[in-house]
Amino acid sequence: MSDHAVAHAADAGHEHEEHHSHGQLYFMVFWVLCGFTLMSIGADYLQMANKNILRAIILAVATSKALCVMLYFMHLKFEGAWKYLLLAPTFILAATIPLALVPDVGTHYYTVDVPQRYEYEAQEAAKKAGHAPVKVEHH
Amino acid sequence: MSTLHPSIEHADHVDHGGHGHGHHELSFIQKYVFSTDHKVIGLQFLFTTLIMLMVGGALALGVRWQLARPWEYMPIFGDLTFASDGGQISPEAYTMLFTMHATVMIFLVIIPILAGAFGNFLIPLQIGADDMAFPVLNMLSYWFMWPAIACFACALGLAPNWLNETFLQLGMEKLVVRGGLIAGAANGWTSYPLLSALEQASPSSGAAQTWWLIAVTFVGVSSMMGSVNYMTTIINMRAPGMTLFRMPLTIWSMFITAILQAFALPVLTAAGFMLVADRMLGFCFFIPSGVVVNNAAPTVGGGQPLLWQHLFWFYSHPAVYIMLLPAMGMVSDMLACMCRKPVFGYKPMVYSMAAIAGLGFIVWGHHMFTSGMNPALGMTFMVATIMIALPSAIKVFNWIGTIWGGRVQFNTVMLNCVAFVSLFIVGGLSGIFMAAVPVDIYIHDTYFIVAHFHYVLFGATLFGVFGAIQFWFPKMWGRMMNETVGKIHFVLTFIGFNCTFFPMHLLGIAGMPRRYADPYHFPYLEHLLPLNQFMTGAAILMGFAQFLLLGNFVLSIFFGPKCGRNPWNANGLEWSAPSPPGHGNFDVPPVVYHGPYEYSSPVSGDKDFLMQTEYVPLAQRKVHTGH
Amino acid sequence: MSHTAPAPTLKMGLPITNSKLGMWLFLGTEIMFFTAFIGTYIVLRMGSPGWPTDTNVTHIKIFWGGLNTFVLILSSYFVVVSHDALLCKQYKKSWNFMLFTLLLGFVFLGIKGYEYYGKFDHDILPGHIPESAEQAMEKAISTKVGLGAIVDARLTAMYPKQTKREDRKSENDAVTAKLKDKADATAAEKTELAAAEAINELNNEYISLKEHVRAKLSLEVPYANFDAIRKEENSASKYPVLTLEEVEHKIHELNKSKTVGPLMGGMHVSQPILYGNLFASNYFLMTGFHAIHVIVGLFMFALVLKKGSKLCVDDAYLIENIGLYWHFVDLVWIFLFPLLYII
Amino acid sequence: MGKLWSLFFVFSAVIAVALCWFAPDWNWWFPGDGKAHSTLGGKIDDLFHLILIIVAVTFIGTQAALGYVLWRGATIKPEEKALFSHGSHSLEVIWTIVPSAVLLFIALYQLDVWAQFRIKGAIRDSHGKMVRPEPVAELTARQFEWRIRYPAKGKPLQPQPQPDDIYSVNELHIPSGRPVEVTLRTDDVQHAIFIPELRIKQDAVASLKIPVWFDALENRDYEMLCAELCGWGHYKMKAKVVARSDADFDAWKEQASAEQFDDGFRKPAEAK
Ligand code: HEA
Ligand code: HEA
Ligand code: CUA
Ligand SMILES: [Cu+2]
Repeated sequence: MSDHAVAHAADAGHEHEEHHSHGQLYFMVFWVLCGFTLMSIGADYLQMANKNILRAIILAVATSKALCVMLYFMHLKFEGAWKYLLLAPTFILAATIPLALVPDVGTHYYTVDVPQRYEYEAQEAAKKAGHAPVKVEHH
Repeated sequence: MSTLHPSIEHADHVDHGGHGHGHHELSFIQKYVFSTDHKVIGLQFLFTTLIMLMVGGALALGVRWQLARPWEYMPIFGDLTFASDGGQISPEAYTMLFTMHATVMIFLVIIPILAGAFGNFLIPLQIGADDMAFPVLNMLSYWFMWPAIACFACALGLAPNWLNETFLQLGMEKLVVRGGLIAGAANGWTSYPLLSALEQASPSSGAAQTWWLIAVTFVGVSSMMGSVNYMTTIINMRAPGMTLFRMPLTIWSMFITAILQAFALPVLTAAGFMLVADRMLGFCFFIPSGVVVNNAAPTVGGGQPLLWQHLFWFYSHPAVYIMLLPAMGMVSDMLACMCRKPVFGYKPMVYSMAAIAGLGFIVWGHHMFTSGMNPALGMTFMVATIMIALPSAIKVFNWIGTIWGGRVQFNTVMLNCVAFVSLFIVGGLSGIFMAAVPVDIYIHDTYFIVAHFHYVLFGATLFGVFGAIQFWFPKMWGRMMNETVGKIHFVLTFIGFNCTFFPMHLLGIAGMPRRYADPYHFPYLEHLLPLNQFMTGAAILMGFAQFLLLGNFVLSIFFGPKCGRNPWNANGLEWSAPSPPGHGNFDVPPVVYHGPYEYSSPVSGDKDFLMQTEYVPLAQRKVHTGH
Repeated sequence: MSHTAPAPTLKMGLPITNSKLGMWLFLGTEIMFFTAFIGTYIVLRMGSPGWPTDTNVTHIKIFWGGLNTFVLILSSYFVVVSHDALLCKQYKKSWNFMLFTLLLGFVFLGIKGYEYYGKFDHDILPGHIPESAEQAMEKAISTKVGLGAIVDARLTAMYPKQTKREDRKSENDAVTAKLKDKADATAAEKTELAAAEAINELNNEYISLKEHVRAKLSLEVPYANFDAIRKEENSASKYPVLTLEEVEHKIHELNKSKTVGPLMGGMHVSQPILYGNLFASNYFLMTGFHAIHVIVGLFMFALVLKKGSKLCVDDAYLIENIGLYWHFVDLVWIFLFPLLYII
Repeated sequence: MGKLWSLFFVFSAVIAVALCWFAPDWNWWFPGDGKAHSTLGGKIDDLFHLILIIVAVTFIGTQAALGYVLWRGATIKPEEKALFSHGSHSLEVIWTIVPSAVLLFIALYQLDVWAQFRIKGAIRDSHGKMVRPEPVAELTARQFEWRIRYPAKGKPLQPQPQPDDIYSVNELHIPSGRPVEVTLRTDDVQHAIFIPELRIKQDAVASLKIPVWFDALENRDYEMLCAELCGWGHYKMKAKVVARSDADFDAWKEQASAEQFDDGFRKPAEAK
């Protein structure tokens, strides 16, 4: 309805007259994304000793992938400044939740009193005492 | 939003106005039931929520009765619902009563009456659009309320037999509500796990609690559709000349509310799904292992109960501002009109609403000061909470500034608005006590809290709504409401309200805990019984006063004196449309030339108002150089 | 009102269509929705020392997850190609690529289903996972999923008429007694006898194992001695304790056994997984809601495909918005994959 | 008419203030004798009164201003138009800065009390010295009662139950006059201890052990209730805190231990 009218008017000029295909660009982005995916799987196969480095790498790769998708496939690269107004608050809020939860749920100020904790401590103690870690059979 | 650059468009507004999108004959159903017209949807919301106000109020009177005459026979209500117990409320039933009272009031009255009813009715009219951006979505957002209401009915224990039978046959026993009305959801409107996560912990709630959660999800979907719609409409469909800082404060408040809703509500919806999964499917987000309830086997799990509180309040604190901001906006509009004076400090008003919204997202922890939260986190939340009083203070001072020097019209609208300001101050100031963590340690979960939130929710918001109903009624129906009845209603409600809720502060200081079916068997609370009885009397008075509102509303629709387009001599765009506006709203597409509050402007000559659509020639404008 | 020529007026707001703006705002709400899930997962995992990361334990299949990532990326690419083609007025191409996207969506769901099947098969389900050796032993004898359930199921299959377990058991005893004494048993009766005896044997094994688990006494201590042991003081400390390996070994033996083996249905003992239930809860909730979003996306594609040859430039807005939604679904997966499968 | 309405609003504010003024006399104020019976409780009361003063001034000020502007609006001359003003920049600045100073003061002023309650693990006594509380008991809430575990006389409290531990139900015994620490647990859903006269409140959360610090200044019984909705019986989790001198506390422990380990053959008195 009025949507279309507005749309035609708003987009008149750049999309409707003569559209230049972005096919090439999209194809490139596609390959980059595939490369990133392989990278994250590859990183896992490296069996890195330091888990944190692995995590950092993999999350960095995921973020780059997300950026590629957003910038090119979702056309954010070509949009006006409104994208910042919309996305910046969203991401700030989205980051708030896990960040605010870390001091309370991710870590614990008070002693945690659950069976898992005692189980975990027993396992760690067993590991320290030189027992072979409990072998888990794969069915 | 400096990025908004107007571009030239071949508008076809003219085609829409009055032509009804080419549909010439709409059937009754299309016109009044499944209508996509924002005004009809707004009124549907209004009627629904007013009925729900009665339901919520009746439940509240049940609560009050128990507090005045614990364990005694309860007239009418008791016969109807607790006949098997001799008309006497059981502790389960008491718990259910306040849980469902709060649920109905919050999810089915305050939120939908503000955003749903007034948001729908006013947004397109005040920004000069012919309808919402997505009319069908708008209709859906209303109709999603009904599954929510139906689920809440099940949560009240009112599941019909055929439904129970169906679920039994489907093997979904966890959805079968057993035990009738007294078996409603009874875990508080906050539904903290583990009480709400383990069925054995709250046996009377059973499936009702699950229905409660499902209902909240429906409300969430409904509000989410509404808020996306409002934001799009306000951003993109303003009439020519309606720049952001020419928008009425009502629109600003609706816009900010929509933002709050859009970004806070999904979190509650997500948390609701998690809790439903915990209850029904053996998930364990909120259930730690090794919990023994009622001598049942220990739970397996690994989750954390505090997680729910965080997720819940991440929504529900912003939600209290969702329940307030629209009323703030509407009151600003009404005050300006009734004082014949521009709003004092328009931009500070806008900025402080934005600040309230922004800060509102980072204070949720103040509901959890005693919950075993990390104390360092408590400190940050406390500072943020206290600072949120600042934008509220700015608003209060600006309202007073608006009245100052005005030519005040003491009609029902004005009285309700003044009550709004006055009572919001009381409610807000009691918030300062609670925001101070050490004091909250003592005050938390006492009637002081109950006093606080009734002052802000009822005292502020509902009085604002009463004013708004009276103010925009002419636009809804083309008739006026009765002034005398309106004033009587106001006085009775105002007195009844204060007598009911002000003493609650004292009860709280005296250490009376909330959510107690019978506080009086603690010796130190015994002497509070007479005060409670007085409060109950006042609550009943106030409850019956609402019939005046209802009568005035319904009768005026048919018999009120007819009025023209602009009975209040107000400035907003909505007053340039016919009363009631036809499909498509405006007969002439409005063009906006000034802000909405140019009352008593020197350039307007003899009149004391200047409509937003009224063009003032340059020469005349130069007379006054102020604005 | 008159139909004058539309006069040029100011368009307020953003230079994008309402539907696109609405879609972006909707995606904002979706971001918050998934943030609640993902944030929950991150903090719960941080707060749970001993979280299972071994893919052998959790039955996480990195390969299939990676493949699914590829499938979604490819489908995302096809959506943009479809949109691009439409703008270039190559309608047939556009339609085709939409179809490919739809098919890839199905492929994604298929792989997801396969992964879910593996989880169900190994009973990696919330609320089902033992977290300590004791719980694992309890589960091995439970009447819902363990040996008890197997005995019950066999008994029920044989004596469907009786409604109570005890009745079935005594019926079984009666049948055994009757057929045992019968000299001239037919072949059918002989197999019936064998079956009844097998169940009986299994039941005895079950009871013995159950009592061992309850008493926490090693299988080396014969069940027959239990009554005597119970009368002793401080009996617990004198006898060896039952271990999970023993139970496993026992079940293994039963599986091998000629008589009761066939009845066992290949039952195996679940290994304890610390925080396994929480892991499974998070896994299913996040991937489940993602899958629901995928299904919604498929409906949208179907909507476009239904237009068939009527597809035209005006539908570019529709495809663009559907594309935005689909890319968002892809984005969620881009984060779920490393978070759930790799880290 | 307008003047009457202005008075109506002013009048209701006056009643509210009067009610609060007289409330302590009518016993609608803090419970018991109105004083906090613990050191930190006294700090809470001080803070409460400080905020009360600030809030009262704000309340009276704003309500008076509201009454005044209404009165003026009612008495405006018939030929006069309303004041045409869009606001005042300097006023905005003033009423932003002044409240923010007041609010910031409140926010910072109370941090220390909060820290003593939850973070520092010590309470400042009347001489300004920080005193570490002594762990005396483990309090386990369940639907709908309190179970309390104490170490045997002369022994420290252990995290895990010991054979010689002493138990009581719905009666928390503590030594008076010095800070004690009680570990809070729950067997099932969330509960909260609330001891009004000591101004203590803390939730018990499943999966957590939460220490609570307080002292009782007098030798007497205090009421204790549950302040977190925990099911239908929430209102009846009635208990008491028995605060006694060290000697009496020890005596109670001995007696309770004797009763508890009484094997039925000897009278409790002999068991000693
Ligand atoms: C519309 C709803 C609404 C609004 C607007 C507010 C506003 C505020 N609320 Fe309230 N609140 C609720 C609804 C609301 N609240 C509800 C429903 C609950 C209970 C939920 C439950 O547990 O069931 C609750 C509970 C609640 C708590 C938790 C208490 C507890 O459970 O222990 C706290 C604690 O900090 C709090 C604080 C505040 C504060 C600081 C404000 C501030 O925004 C107020 C700011 C306003 C003013 C301060 C007045 C105006 C200012 C001046 C006149 C000038 C200057 C003032 C000074 C210098 C002091 N609220
Ligand atoms: C917008 C929100 C809102 C509103 C308007 C109200 C309105 C009222 N509330 Fe509300 N209340 C809450 C939100 C609200 N409440 C919340 C969130 C809680 C917390 C719950 C929890 O702890 O989980 C609560 C809790 C609560 C309690 C505490 C219960 C407890 O902790 O044990 C009490 C006790 O007095 C109470 C009383 C009242 C009364 C008397 C009214 C009156 O104002 C109602 C007046 C009546 C009407 C406006 C309608 C008129 C009705 C009729 C005309 C019908 C008459 C019918 C018959 C007589 C059969 N409420
Ligand atoms: Cu225990 Cu409330
Ligand atoms: Cu809050």
